[in-house]
Amino acid sequence: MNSGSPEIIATLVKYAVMFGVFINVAPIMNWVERRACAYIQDRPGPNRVGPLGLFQPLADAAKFMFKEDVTPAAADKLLYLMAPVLALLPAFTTFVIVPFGPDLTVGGRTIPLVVAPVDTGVLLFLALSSLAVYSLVLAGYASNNKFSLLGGIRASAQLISYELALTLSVLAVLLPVNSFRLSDIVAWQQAHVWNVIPQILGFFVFLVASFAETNRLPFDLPEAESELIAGFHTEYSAMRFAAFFQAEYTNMAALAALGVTLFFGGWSLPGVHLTGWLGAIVGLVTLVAKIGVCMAVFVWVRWTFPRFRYDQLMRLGWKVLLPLSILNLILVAAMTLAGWL
Amino acid sequence: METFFGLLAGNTLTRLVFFPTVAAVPLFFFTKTASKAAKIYVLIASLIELAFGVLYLAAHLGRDGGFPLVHDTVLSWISGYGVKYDLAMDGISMPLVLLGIFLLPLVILGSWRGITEHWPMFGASLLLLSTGVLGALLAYDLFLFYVFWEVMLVPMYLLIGIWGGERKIYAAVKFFLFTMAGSLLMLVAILWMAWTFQRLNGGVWSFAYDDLLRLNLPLHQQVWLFAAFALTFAIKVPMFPFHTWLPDAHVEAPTGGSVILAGILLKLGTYGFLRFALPLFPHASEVARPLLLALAVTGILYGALVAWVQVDMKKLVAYSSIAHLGFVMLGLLAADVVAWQGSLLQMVNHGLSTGALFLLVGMLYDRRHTKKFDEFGGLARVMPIFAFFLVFASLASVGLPALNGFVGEFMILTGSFRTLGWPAAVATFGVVLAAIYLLKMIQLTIWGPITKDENRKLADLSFREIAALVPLCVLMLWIGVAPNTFLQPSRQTLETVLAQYRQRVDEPDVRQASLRPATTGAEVAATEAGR
Amino acid sequence: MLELLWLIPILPLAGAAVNGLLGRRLPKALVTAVGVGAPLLSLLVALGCLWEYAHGQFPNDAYDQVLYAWTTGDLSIPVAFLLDRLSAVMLFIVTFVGFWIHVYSAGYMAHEEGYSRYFAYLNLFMSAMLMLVLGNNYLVMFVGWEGVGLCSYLLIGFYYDQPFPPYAGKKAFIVNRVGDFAFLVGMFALFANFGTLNYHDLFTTIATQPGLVTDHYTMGLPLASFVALCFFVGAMGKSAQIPLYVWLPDAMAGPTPVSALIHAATMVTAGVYMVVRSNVIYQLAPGVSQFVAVIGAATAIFAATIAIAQTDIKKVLAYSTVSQLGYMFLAAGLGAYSAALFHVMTHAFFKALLFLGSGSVIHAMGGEQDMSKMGGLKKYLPSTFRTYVIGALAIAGIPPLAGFFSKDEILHAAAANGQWVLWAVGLITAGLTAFYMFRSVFLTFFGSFRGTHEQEHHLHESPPVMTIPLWILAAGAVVAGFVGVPKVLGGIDRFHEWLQPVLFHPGQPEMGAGTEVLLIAIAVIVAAAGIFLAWRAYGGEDGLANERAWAARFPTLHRVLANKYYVDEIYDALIVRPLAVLSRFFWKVVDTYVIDGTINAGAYLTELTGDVGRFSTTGNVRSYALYFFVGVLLLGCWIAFG
Amino acid sequence: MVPISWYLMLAALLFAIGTIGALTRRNGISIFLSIELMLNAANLTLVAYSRQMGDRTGQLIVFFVMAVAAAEAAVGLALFIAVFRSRRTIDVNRLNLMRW
Amino acid sequence: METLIFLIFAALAVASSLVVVAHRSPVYATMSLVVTLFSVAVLFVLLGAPFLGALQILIYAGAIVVLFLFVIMLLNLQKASAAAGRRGGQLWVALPGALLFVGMVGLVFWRAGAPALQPLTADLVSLKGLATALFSDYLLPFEIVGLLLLVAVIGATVAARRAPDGEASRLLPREDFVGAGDEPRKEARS
Repeated sequence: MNSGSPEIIATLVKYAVMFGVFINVAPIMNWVERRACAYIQDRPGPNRVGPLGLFQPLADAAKFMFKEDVTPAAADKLLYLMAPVLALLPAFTTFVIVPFGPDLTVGGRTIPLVVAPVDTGVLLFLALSSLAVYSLVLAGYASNNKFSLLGGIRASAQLISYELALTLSVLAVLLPVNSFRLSDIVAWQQAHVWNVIPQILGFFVFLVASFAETNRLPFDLPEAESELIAGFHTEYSAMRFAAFFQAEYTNMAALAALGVTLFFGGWSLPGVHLTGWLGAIVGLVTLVAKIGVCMAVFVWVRWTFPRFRYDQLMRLGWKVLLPLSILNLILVAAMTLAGWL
Repeated sequence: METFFGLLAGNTLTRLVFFPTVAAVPLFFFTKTASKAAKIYVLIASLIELAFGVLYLAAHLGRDGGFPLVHDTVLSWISGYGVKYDLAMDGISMPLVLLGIFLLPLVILGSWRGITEHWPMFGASLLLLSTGVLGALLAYDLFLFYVFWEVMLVPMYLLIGIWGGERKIYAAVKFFLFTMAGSLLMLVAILWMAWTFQRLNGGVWSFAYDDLLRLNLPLHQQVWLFAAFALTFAIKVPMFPFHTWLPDAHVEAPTGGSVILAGILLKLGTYGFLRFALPLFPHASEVARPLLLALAVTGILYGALVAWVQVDMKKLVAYSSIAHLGFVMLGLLAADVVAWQGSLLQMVNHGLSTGALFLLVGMLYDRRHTKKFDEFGGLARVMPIFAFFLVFASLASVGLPALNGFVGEFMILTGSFRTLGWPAAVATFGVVLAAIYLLKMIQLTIWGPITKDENRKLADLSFREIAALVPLCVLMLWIGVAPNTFLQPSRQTLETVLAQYRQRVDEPDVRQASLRPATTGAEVAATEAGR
Repeated sequence: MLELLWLIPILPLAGAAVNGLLGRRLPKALVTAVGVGAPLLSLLVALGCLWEYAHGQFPNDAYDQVLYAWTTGDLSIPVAFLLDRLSAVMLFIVTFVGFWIHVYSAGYMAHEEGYSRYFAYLNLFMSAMLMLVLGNNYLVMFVGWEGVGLCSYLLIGFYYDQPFPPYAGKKAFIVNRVGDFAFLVGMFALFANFGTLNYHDLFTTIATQPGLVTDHYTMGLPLASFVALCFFVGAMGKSAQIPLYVWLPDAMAGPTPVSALIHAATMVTAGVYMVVRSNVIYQLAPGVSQFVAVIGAATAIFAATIAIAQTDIKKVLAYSTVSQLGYMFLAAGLGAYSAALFHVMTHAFFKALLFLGSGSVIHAMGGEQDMSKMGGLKKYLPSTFRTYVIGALAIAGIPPLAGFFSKDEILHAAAANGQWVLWAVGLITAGLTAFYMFRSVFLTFFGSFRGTHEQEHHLHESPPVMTIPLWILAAGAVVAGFVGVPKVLGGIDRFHEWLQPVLFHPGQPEMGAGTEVLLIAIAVIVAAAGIFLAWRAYGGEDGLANERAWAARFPTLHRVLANKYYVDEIYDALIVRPLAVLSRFFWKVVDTYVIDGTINAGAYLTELTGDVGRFSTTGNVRSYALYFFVGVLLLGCWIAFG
Repeated sequence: MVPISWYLMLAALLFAIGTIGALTRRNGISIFLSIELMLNAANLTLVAYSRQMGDRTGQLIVFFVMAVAAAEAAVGLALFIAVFRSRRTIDVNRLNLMRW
Repeated sequence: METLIFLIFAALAVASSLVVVAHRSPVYATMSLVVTLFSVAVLFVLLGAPFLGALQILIYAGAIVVLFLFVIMLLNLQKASAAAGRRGGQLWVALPGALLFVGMVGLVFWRAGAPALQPLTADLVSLKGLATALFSDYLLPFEIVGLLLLVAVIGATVAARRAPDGEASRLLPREDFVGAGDEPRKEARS
C-alpha cells in the first residue's frame, strides 16, 4: 500500500463521484416513490412544490432540519444517538466496491473505476451489509419502547434470515467467474452473458431477499404501521429520522447497484466496448440507469403487493428461498463444471 | 476360514461363542411386549446353539473318548501388542462349555413364567452372557480372556439389576464391584506378564497363553502375580472371605440368572485357577497352598453351616454353592490327577444339581412369590412331581452315590487325601453338613403336614417345567452311574497339565525372569499328532 | 446261572423304576405283581447262583463279575460283583428274608395310600442292599451303603404328611452320614496307600505284607488301626452302635415291615458285614478290635436296659435290635467273625419275625403300638401269638432255637478269649433280653385286654398273606441255628467251616469242653431266669400293675430308662444347639459385619473422601473455570519458569 | 514494520481481559462475550504466527475456530433461552443445581 | 503508517474489550465487542489475512454477535437483572492471575526480543491457496466442522424450542417451566 498522492486523489475523486450518485438517491426516490405511488393509486401525488412537485424533497429536507429533535426520557442516550449513524455507515460504505466503468488510463496510470479495488470485494459487501442490522436493533433497543423493541427484534431476525439466501445467491454468481472482484464479474458478463440469463433462479432469490434486506414491502414487518406504528424508528424524528430514511434508500441503491453488477452486467452494455473517458462516462451513466430501473421495480413492488404475515415471512425465507438458493448454487456449480458457463 | 466371519460360518469355536450374540441382535427389534415370540425365538436359538455344541463335539471328540486341544484359526487382533484372537478348546474347557450351552435352553424354560417384563431384553442378556462365558472359557490369549471376562459382567449385572428381587440394585452393584475389584488386578498382572514377555522376547509382544506359559519368573514376582490372579478367581469362585456377594446376588437374581450364575459363572473362577493361576505360577501357588487350602476347607464347613441356618430357600442353595465350590478348590489345590478330574467333574455336577435346585426354587417362587421356609411345608401332597425332583436334585447335591455329586466329591477327596492328608479328612465332614442342610430344606418344604392354606391348591409342575428338569436329572444319573464317559475327555489333558505343573514346581527358584525355549520339536509333533 | 449274578440287584431296581415312575397309574394288582415279583425273581436267581457257587470251583474261591468301568485312569474302579462265601450268606439272608417281607407287606400295606411308592422304595432298598452285599470293592459297597441309607430315609419318612416320620428319617440319614464320613475317610486312606479298593487285591496285599499297614502311619495311627477305626465309625452309624444308635428307635416311625426288613434283618447288619468283610484289617488292629468289642458290649447292655422300660412294642424291638447288634460287634471285636455273621443270620430270622408279628398286632389294633393298651391278644391272634412266642424264645436263647446257637457262640468267644468282663456283660444282656422280650409277650398276649371296646371289636387275625411269612420266618428262627451247632454239642459247625476261607485269622482259642458246656448251661439258665422273672412280673391279669409299683418305688431310675437316658436331649444340647448358634453367628455376624463390614468400610471411606471433596463442587461454573484457570497458570509458570 | 511480539502481546492482553471477564461476570451472556474475546485473542495469535511462519495453517485454524464459535454461540444461547424460561435468570451463580 | 494503524486499532481493541468486560449493560458490552472484533479484523488485514478479516466481520460481527444481541433483547436483560455486582473473591483471584499471565507472556517476549515481522508472501495472502488447503489437506476437519454446525443448529433448535401446548420442555422439568408463557410466541420460534 505504498500509495502516492495521485492514488489518493484518484480515490477521493472516485469516492466523490459515487457519493454524489448515492447521496441523491434518497431525495430523488422520495419524490419518485410518492409520485409513483400516487399513479398506482390513481391520484396526483405531491405536485405543488416546484414543477411536478420536483422540489418536494428539498422542502422535506428543510422540514427535517428544522424539526425538533426529540429524545425520549427513558431512552438509552448513547445508543439512541448511535443507531442512525450506524445505519448510514454501511449504506455509504458498500458502494465503494461497485465498479462503474472500464479501467481508465490517466497520465500513464491505470485507474480502475471502482473506489476500492479490493480482492475480496463481494465479501466486503456482504460483511458490511451484515452490519446494517445493528442500527435497527440498537434503535429498537435504545428507544426503550415496546414497539421499537419488537421492531428491532423483527428486523434483526429478518435480516439474519434473508442474508443467508442473499449470500448464497451471490455466491452462485462467483462460481463461474472464479473471483471475488466485482470488476471481474462485470468483465465476465461482458465476455459471456449477463448472469440473469443462466441464473434466473438466483436472481429471483436475490431480488426477493433484497426486498427483505431493505425492509421494504412486502417484507416491511419491522416497521409495519398497523402493527408496530413505525417499528424501530417510532421514536425518531427530525434529522435522525432523516438519517434512517437516507440509509434505507441508500441501502436500496447499494443493493440495486450490486444486483445490477452481479446479474445485469454492471456498467457494461452488451456489444459495447468503449474505453477511455468516453467509456468511463458511458459506464457510469449505464450503471446509474440500470440502478434507476431497479429502483423503479422496488417502488412498483412496494405499492403492488400486500404485506406478509411474520410467520409467512420466516417460512418463505427458510423454507423456500434458502433451499432455492442452494439448489441454484448446485445448478450453477454443475453448469460450471460441465463447461456451460 | 481366514477371517472372523469365515470362522463364524464354519463348525468352529467362533460360531459357538458368537452365535448367541448374532442371535441376540434381532431381539433388540422385538417390542417389549412380544414376550411369547421372544421366548420361542430365544429357545430355538439356544437349541441351535446346543446343536452346534454337539456338532463341534462330534467333530473333535477322539475315538478313545479323549478330547485333544483344538484351535480355531488364530487371527491377529491388536497386532502392535501381539494380541491375538485365539479360541481353543481342550479337555478342560470342553465339559464346561458344553455345560454352559446345555443349561441355556433349560434356563429359558425355567424363566418362562418368572420373567414378566422385557422378555426380549432378558433373552438378549442371556444370550450375550453365554457369549461372554463361552469366550472366557475358550480364550487362549490372556488379553482376549480378560475381555470376555469383563463381557460376562454386564449382562449378569443387567439380569440381576433389572429382573431381580426387592434389593436387586444392591445385589447387582455388590456383584459388579466385587468381581470388578479383582479383575482389574488381574488385568494389571496380565499386562505385566506380557510386558515381561516382550522384554525377554526382543520386544515382540504376546498375550498368548502358550507364550506366557514360557515365562520362568522368580518366586517373588510370581507371588504378586499369583495373588492378583488368585484374588480375581477367588472372588468369582467365591472362596471363603470373598463370598458375601454370592448369596445376595442369588437371592435377588431371577431364576434364570441364578441358574446361569451358579451353573457356569462361578466355574470361571475355578477354571481360572486350573487354567491360569496354577500353571502360570507354580512356585507361588505352592507357597500359597496352605492359605488357600485353609480358605477352601473353611469355605466348605462355613458355607455348609451358614446354609443350614438360612430361612430362605434360595439363600440356602446359594450358601451350599460356597461349600460345593470349596470342594472343587480343594481338589484343584491338591495337585493330584484324581482330584483334578474330580474337580472338573464337580464343576459340571454343581452346575447340574444346583442349577436344578435353583430352577425348582424358582418354580416354587413363581407359584407363591416367596422363598421362605415358613411359608411352605407338606408340598409333597399337592406337588408330588415337584417333590420328586426336589428330592432328586437335593440328593445329587448331597452327594449320594449313583448320582453325580458323589463321583465328583469322591474323586476330589480321594485324590486330595492322597496328597494333602488331614485337610481332606476335615473337608470330608462337609458331606455330613451337606446332608444336614439339604435335608432340612426338603423337610421344611415338602414333608410334614400342610400348614398354609395357600399351599393347598398349588398346581404341580407343568410339562414345560418337567421338560426343563428332566434333562438335568438324566444327566445327573448318567454321571453318577457311568462317570467314565465324562472323565475320559479331560483325563489326558489334565494329566499333561499336571505333569508340567509338577515338573515346574520341582524346578528351583530363579533369580531373574527368563523365557523357556519354545515348544520343542517333539512336543510340536505330539500336538500335531494330537490334532 | 452265575453270569446272571448282576440281575440280582438289577431286578429289584427295575421293579422300583416301574413302580416309582408309573406306579400311580398302574392297577394295584400289577403294582403288587411287580413289587413282589421282582424280589421273588431276585431270590430265585440268587438261589440258582448259590447252588452253582456251592457246587463249583472258582479261583480264589470267589466268582467275580465285572460289569463296566466306573472310572478309569489313576482312580480305576469297576462296577463289579463278587460272590464269595461271605457274600453268599448275606445274599441268602437278604433275598430270602426280603422276599417274605415283601409278601407280608402286600397284605400289611394293602389299604395304605402310596402303595406303589412303598413298593418302589422297598424294591430300591433290596437293590441297594444287594449291591452292598455283592460289591467286589469298597466303592460298590459304599454305593449300596448309601443307597440303603436313602431308602431307609424315604421309608422312615413314608408317612410324609405327618410331622414326626420325616423328622425321624432325616435324623437317620444324618446320623448315618456321620458314619459315612468316617467310612469315606477310611476308603481314602486305603486308596491313598494301595491305589485300589478291590477286596481281593487289598486283602491279599495286606495279608502277605502286614507291615504295610502296621508300620505306616496315617494321621497319627497305624494305617490298619486308622482304617479299622474309620470303618467301625461307619459301622456305628449304619448298625446303630453307641454313640450313633439314636436314629434307630426313631426309625420305627416307618411302616412295620420296613422296620422288619431294614431296621432289623438287613440294613443294620451291614455294619457287621463290613467289619467281617474287613476282618483282615481288624486282625491287624487289635486295639481297635478291642474297642469294637467294648462298644458292642456296652451298646448291648445299654440298649437292653432301655428296652425294659419301653411300652411301645416297636420301641422294645428297636432297642432289642440295637442290643443284638451290639452283640454282633462284640463278637466281631473278639475276632469271632463267623459267630458275628451267624448271629446276623439268626437275628435276621427271629427279629424279622418279631417285627412282623408286632406288625400283625398293630394291624389288628388299628395302628395302636402301646403295649399298655393291649393284653390278652392270644385268643384273637393265634398264629401271630404262636410265631411271636417262637421268635421271643429264639432271641432269648432258649435251645434249640436259632438264637441259642448264635448267642452261645458269641459268649463262647468272649470266654475263650479270656474277656470275662465282656462275657459277663453279654450274659447279663442275654438275661435282660429274655426278660424284656417276654415282658412284651405277656403284656401283649396275656392278661386282659386294656384297650377300648372299639379296638376290641375289631380285633382279628391277619390274612394269610401276612401269617404265611410269619410261619416261614418262624420256621427259619427254629432251624437256622442248626447250621452252626457247635462241636461240643455234637454238631459240626458248618457255618463256621463255610466261612473259614474268607477269614484271615480264623482260629479261636480252644477251651475245655467241660467249661464250654458249663458256660452254655449258665447262659440257658440266665435266659430262663429272665423269662421266669418276666412271667412273675407281667404274667398276671393286669400285666402292668407290678411295673407301676416298681416305677413308683424307683421313680428316677424309671424316668431315666423310659426317657432312654436322655441321650437325644444331651446330643441336642451339646452338639446341635451350639452348632446352630455358631452357624447363626457366622451368618449374622461374620458375614454381615466382619466381611461385608470390612468391604463397606472401604466403601464408606471412599464416600467420605467424596463428601469432603464435594465442597469444592459449588455448582458454580465460574468456580470451575477459576480452578481450571489457576491450573493452567501453574502449568504456564512451570513451563515459563520451571 | 510492527514486530510480531506486539501482536502477541496485544493478543495476550485481550486474552487476559477476556479471562477476567469470564471469571468474574455473573451474567451468562457476558461470560459468553468474554469467551468470544478470548477466542479472538487466540485467533489473533494464530494469524500472527501464521504470518511469521509463512504457513497458512494458522489461518485455517482461525477459520475453524470461527465455525466452532458460531456453533458454540448458537447452542449456548439456545440453552440460555431455555434456562431463562424456566428460571427467569441467567445469573450463573444461581444456576447451581449441579452442586454436590 | 502501518504502525500507526496498528497502534490505533490495538488501542481501540483493548479499550473496547475492557468495556466488554466491565460494562454492566449487556447491550453495551455486546456493541463494544463489535468494536473489538472490527479492530481485530483490521489487524488481520494488516497481518495479511484479508479474507479472515472479512470473515471476522461477516461471521462474528454479522452473525454471532447479532445473535447475542438478539437474545439479550429477547430475554430483555436490562441492567438490573444483568449481574448486579460481581463476586469479589473471583475477581481477586482472576485479576492477579490475568496480570500474571500477561506478565509471563511479556517476560517471554522480553527475553526473546522483538523480531521483525516476516515479509508478506503472495502465497500467504492468496485466497486460492487457502481454499485449496481447506478442501484438500483440511477436508476432513472441514467436513467435521460442517457436521458440528449441523448438530449445533439442531441442538439449538431443540434446546430453545418451547414444547407445544404448554407441555414440558424436553430439557427442563415442568415445575420449572411455570410462567414462561408470557413471551410472544413468534420470537421464540425464530
